[in-house]
Amino acid sequence: MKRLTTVVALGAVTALALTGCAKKSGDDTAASSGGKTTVRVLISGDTNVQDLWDKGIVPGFEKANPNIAVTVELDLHGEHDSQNLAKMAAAVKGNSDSGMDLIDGGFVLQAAQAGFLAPADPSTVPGLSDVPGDIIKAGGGGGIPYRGSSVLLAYNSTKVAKPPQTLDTLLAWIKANKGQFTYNSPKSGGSGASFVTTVLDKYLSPADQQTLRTGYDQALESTWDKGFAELKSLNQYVYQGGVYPNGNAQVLQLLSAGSITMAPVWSDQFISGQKTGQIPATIKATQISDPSFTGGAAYLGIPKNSPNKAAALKLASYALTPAVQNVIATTIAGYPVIPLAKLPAQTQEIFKAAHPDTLRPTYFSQVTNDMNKAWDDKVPGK
Amino acid sequence: MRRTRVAARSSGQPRAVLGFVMALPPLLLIAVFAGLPIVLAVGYSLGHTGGLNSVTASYAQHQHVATSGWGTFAAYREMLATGRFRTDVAVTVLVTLLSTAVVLVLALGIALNLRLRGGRVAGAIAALGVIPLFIPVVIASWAILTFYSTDGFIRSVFAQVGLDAPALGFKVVTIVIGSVWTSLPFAVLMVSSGIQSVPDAVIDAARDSGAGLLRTTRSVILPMAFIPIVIATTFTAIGVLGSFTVPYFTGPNSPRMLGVDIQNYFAAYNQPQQAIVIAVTIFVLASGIAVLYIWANFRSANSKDL
Amino acid sequence: MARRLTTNVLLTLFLALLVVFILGPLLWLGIRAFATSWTYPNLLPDGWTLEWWRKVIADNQLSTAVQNSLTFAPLTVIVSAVICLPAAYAFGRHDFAGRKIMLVGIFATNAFPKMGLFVTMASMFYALGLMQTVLGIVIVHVMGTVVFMTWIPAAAFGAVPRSLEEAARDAGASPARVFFRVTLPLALPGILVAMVMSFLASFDEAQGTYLVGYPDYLTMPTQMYSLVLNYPLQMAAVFSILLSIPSVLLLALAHRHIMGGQLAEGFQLR
Amino acid sequence: MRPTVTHTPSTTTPAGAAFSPPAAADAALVLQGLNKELGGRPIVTDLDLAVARGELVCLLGPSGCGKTTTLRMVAGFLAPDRGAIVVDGKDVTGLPPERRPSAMVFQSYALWPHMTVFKNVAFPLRLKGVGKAQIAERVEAALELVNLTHHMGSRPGRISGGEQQRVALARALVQEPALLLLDEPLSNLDARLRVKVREEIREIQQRLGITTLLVTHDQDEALSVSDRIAVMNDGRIEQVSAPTQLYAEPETEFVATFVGSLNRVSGTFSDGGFVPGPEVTAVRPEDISLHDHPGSATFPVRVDRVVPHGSFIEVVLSGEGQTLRAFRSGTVPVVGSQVHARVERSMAFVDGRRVS
Repeated sequence: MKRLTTVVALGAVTALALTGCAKKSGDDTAASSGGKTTVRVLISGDTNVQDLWDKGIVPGFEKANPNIAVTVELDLHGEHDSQNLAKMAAAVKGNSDSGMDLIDGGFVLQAAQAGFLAPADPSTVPGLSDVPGDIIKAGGGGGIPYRGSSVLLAYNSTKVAKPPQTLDTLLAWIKANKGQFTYNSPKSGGSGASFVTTVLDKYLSPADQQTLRTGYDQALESTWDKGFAELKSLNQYVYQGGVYPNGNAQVLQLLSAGSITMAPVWSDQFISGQKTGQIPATIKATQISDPSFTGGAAYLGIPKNSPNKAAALKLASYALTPAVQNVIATTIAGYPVIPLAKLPAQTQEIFKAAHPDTLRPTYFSQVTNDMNKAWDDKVPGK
Repeated sequence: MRRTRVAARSSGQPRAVLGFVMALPPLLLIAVFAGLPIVLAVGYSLGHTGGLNSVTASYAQHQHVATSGWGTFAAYREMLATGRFRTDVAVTVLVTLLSTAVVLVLALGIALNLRLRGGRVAGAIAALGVIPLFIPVVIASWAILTFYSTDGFIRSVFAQVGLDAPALGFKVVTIVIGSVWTSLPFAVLMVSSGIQSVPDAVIDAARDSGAGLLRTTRSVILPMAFIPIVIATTFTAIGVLGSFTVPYFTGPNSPRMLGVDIQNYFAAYNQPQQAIVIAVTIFVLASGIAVLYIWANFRSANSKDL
Repeated sequence: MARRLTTNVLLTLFLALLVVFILGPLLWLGIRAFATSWTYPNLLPDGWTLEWWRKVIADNQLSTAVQNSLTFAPLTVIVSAVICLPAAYAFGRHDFAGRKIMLVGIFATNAFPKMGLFVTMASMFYALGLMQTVLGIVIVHVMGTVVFMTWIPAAAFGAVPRSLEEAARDAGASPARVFFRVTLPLALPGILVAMVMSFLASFDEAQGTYLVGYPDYLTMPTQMYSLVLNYPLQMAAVFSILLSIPSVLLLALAHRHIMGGQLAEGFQLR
Repeated sequence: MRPTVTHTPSTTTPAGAAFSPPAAADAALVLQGLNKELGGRPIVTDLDLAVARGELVCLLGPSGCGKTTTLRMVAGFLAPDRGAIVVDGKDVTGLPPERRPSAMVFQSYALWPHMTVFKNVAFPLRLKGVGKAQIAERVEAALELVNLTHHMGSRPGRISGGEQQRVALARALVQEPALLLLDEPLSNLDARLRVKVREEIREIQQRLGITTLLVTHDQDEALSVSDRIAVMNDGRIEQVSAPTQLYAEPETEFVATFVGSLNRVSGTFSDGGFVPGPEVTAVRPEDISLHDHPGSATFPVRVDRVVPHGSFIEVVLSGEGQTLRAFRSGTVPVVGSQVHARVERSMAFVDGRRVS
């Protein structure tokens, strides 16, 4: 019996000791220091956005608000969006803490649609008063637009001297240069989604396009058929006879490595990639027309029942200040969502042709979900 | 040995109750944290959106709600009517069959070599087959993808001699390669243990009776190691059937395995109900395979003379 | 003689292919951990460096993940052992109504893809206050180990000859003493294998950990998903090597027992 | 790999064998200069043996003496390092077991658990491509020979050990082998069954006139069934003789000790007294007679213990500084009493070899 007690006691002690070893990722920073509020930011996207938060937004915010600490976690490509959305849904329904105070990208619009987010308007987020109303409206009531970006056509200038200038010439180029073009599957990243949307829009009336951008109309989705047929016909001309990588980054890697010659890429990723040297200078980017690639705002969302809602709202509003908007513009080449006039002249110069107002927005979130599925069903491997 | 073991199991009334009570904790854990969610999920797939399911129901798209007391098969009908889903089921079954067959052939080869030839080399081969057990699946998938991809080892080697080998990244065959790689250890352990436990004497007796190695293997070794082989087969098949990581990393966008489809229906399409329909499909297929496992075990239990 | 030679040549060929098949991908990735860059179709990298190791070690988030994984895996093994070993003993030593059905039932729930259960699991974990707690993560991990921790030790307990226990009782040992001095040591190899398998299962768990642990507790596999897709391949290689160290140690420790058929025994229903 | 083999097997047997070995032409089995090392240790050394047609020869020896290794070389499971195995004048040394004309009965019976008794026995015939009807006929005949026709449809696991043993025998006999090999066939049976089955084996062997090599460590078994016994020690054959001869005239101290009981003393009995000396004197317990009164060549001993064995009594004696055992029948001596013993017959060994 003594032995039994010893074994049990030993096990218990070890277990307890180990429990203590588990390390909360916030432990290092502020969570342990008393009296502070911590805002937990979840990014569902790519690493350049994490850099933006870590270097461009958080230090300034913490300095201005010494009582608030910010921790940032990245969920790459929204890999765990389903877990996080499930968690947020359960937390909101059960009125408990979801572990997220501010979400950047990913499932924000889905959550807004379901009514899980704290309502966002100029009264709760003062910074929003500077943002165009349409963009706020597309946020579904809870989404806070804080930066814009567009998709560009990147190409290898050593192989292509004169890139296509319109969608039609691009499609012709793809067919003429077998295996030299690809785009990521739309669900895995916005650049591929933008290419798909743009091809679909080619066959849609402007009014129908507008409907799909501002709300959910399932009946109208049948008008995509021609566009999907076009995309399907591209399969044999795409990289390796129809390989669509997962994620924006993989497309950029293929382009940088010289495996392909042309691809749609996010403007912000492209510009920051060239800055760090990951994308060689021989890769250049341009915008096409008729129609142009889509772009749009990235949204922030704050769960309805976040225990740190006030601080999170403050942080969201801070992201809309001219100073931060300028940081966004300069570090990740994101488009400002506030009037350019409020930004330094140098930045105004860069973005004068590319303000969110001038961008073609993407589809409404639920429509995008359906488009992702329809693409999966109708394009690859067919 | 086996008979005495079974006989040694006590079945007196008070001890039986004690045994039952001791067996309960893991069962309760599973019933609460896996059994209950499964029941709820199946209920949701049948259109029951109340209770705990209301959380999901609040944001799901294209949801079918039950109209009658027991529910509706509308979600299942919708999925079965989708060509893409049918293709994916077919591909999943195909990958499962292929991977299981290759795994079994490799495991049998390794085990028979160990049994019939023996020695250090055979032991080393068997140990080699177990190594993947200790490599996390994420790493394995990634390593395999880079090994077979456009700029991977295989193509590099062929390029040395001026040949252009096919790139195997993001193909269905890559999923099979990855599944074989990750499933091999369990099968090797099961099959070689089963074949090792065939006594020398019965093999010698077969040889002495005039059977060559092939015939000995077919008529004596394989039948005697039947149950471990069935177990290796069923567990490999069930594992591949529901796998996510390997096909997610190494497979193509289309056709896709069902495990990846679940994730897509959840996250990319926002159709959790349809995602659960896929999960139930996997579960039903797996149950079919599990029946084989249970049949083999009970068959052996009934003819207690192995 | 010629036939034997053919057999040997075929066997050597098979062995060589198997070595390439199993170890090739690991080496191909492993070498990258020391590579500056690698140009296709060269068989060796362009240059060698330890830069990536420094980067991984300096990355605070990654080291936290390593620490968490190394904490949760043994913790899971201990908790799982406490919950499951008595049951394993019962399955191995007692006969009771529904014994086999219970054994199969333990496995049956594993065949349902966990990805389909996140929503209901999240609701339940919130309702029980388990979200973002160590206990919650341990529960998720233990769930994945129950099959190993009951089936394998059950077979091991079942294989301990009754007569040895009876001899010890006869010699005046108390039941507890008999268990600890006779039954447990004899069943230990099986329990050890179960523990190794549980450790590996816990070490590999990613999806459920993320659901319950995010954002407070992240483990190596949860980080690995983003790592392999996002950081330079070389860093993923470094991380892979680091991740494999505990496994290789386990391999060395338990290799004999695992190859010895303990695992196989456990998977036969008796 | 193996040396060239002459087809005239050696007729030399260990020194002084009283039973003349079969002429080469008669020999159904000839083992010639067999050598085998396992793990760097010599297991069988320079072994020669010839077995006549229809003869049953026993390989007898303690465990580890190399008898099973020898048998396995004959069956083809082990290849000798040197030497040749010739069956019916044909060198089979290089053949795998499945192509040798021998059939073996294994110590553990080695029945295939997934086949019925019938299928077990039929298996060798099926491999030879014998027709279905003939298989049924021959299997039935073989099972009849071992009295097991009623268990034809049973699985081996369902029948008793003795019955399993007989199935194994039937499986060997059905092949009508040129040579029957029995590897400790009775060691897994209880004492009573052992006696019964060994008689059955001997009876069948003689009826079929089948050449047989039997391996055992049990001297009773060897003595009761063999035509000749080859006693092995340390990888060598010490003596090959008929059972009675082996018992009565052991050529080496090892054979004398291993077969039957023995009193062994260092010295000699002469004129009723004991004289210590370098040579070993061996006396069978039945060769010591006990008398109430002193007589010629008797010496006084004390009765220390009496062990009844049923048909005879073992008496433990001490005297002349030695402990001796004597077998006798009839009256039981009183423990503690003084009696007089006489050595009726003794053997002398120097360096393990018989000198008188």
